[in-house]
Amino acid sequence: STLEFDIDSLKNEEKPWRKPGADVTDYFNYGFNEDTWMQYCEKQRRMRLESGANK
Amino acid sequence: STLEFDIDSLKNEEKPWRKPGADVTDYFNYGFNEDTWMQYCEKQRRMRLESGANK
Amino acid sequence: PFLHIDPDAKIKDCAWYDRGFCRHGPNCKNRHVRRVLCRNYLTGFCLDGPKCQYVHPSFEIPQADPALQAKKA
Ligand SMILES: [Zn+2]
Ligand SMILES: [Zn+2]
Repeated sequence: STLEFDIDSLKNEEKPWRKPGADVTDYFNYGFNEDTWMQYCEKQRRMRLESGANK
Repeated sequence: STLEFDIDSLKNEEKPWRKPGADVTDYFNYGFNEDTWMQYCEKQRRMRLESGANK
Repeated sequence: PFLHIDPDAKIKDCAWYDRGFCRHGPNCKNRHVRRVLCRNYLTGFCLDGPKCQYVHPSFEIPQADPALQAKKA
């Protein structure tokens, strides 16, 4: 489904944007960071339930 | 705000997502359409009233 | 004379990054273009639709290659 890909499934060593010197905007668009991106994904899940789109 | 904006106040010719060839997802996020979005806004308004936020 | 082909012309905007996140970061073979999210669309609805000056990102998982997908279909 649309929502299967999840940052949560990545191990910490697979999160290169956390490394020193990494530019978070190379990974996240729209000013997102890891936390706000996960909140956004959660909002997508919640709102798609609300709209009935993902039935 | 977007939640208070009343789609009902638009004339039909002011609803570009109804035009042939229009993509409803250009206008509505989260799988909403005109009807489900209006229901959602109505529900939000009601919840705000009930919680007393609109005093 | 050489037919001059701009190497950048072959690089596509990264569909994952346009969605909001690409795990390949700076090593991605596609282009990462920083954009601004539409606040109205984030709420759920934007009257400006495709004419909006801000981005209305799709949350669909990007297709690997639209041309390839079309062939499969
Ligand atoms: Zn990318
Ligand atoms: Zn917009």
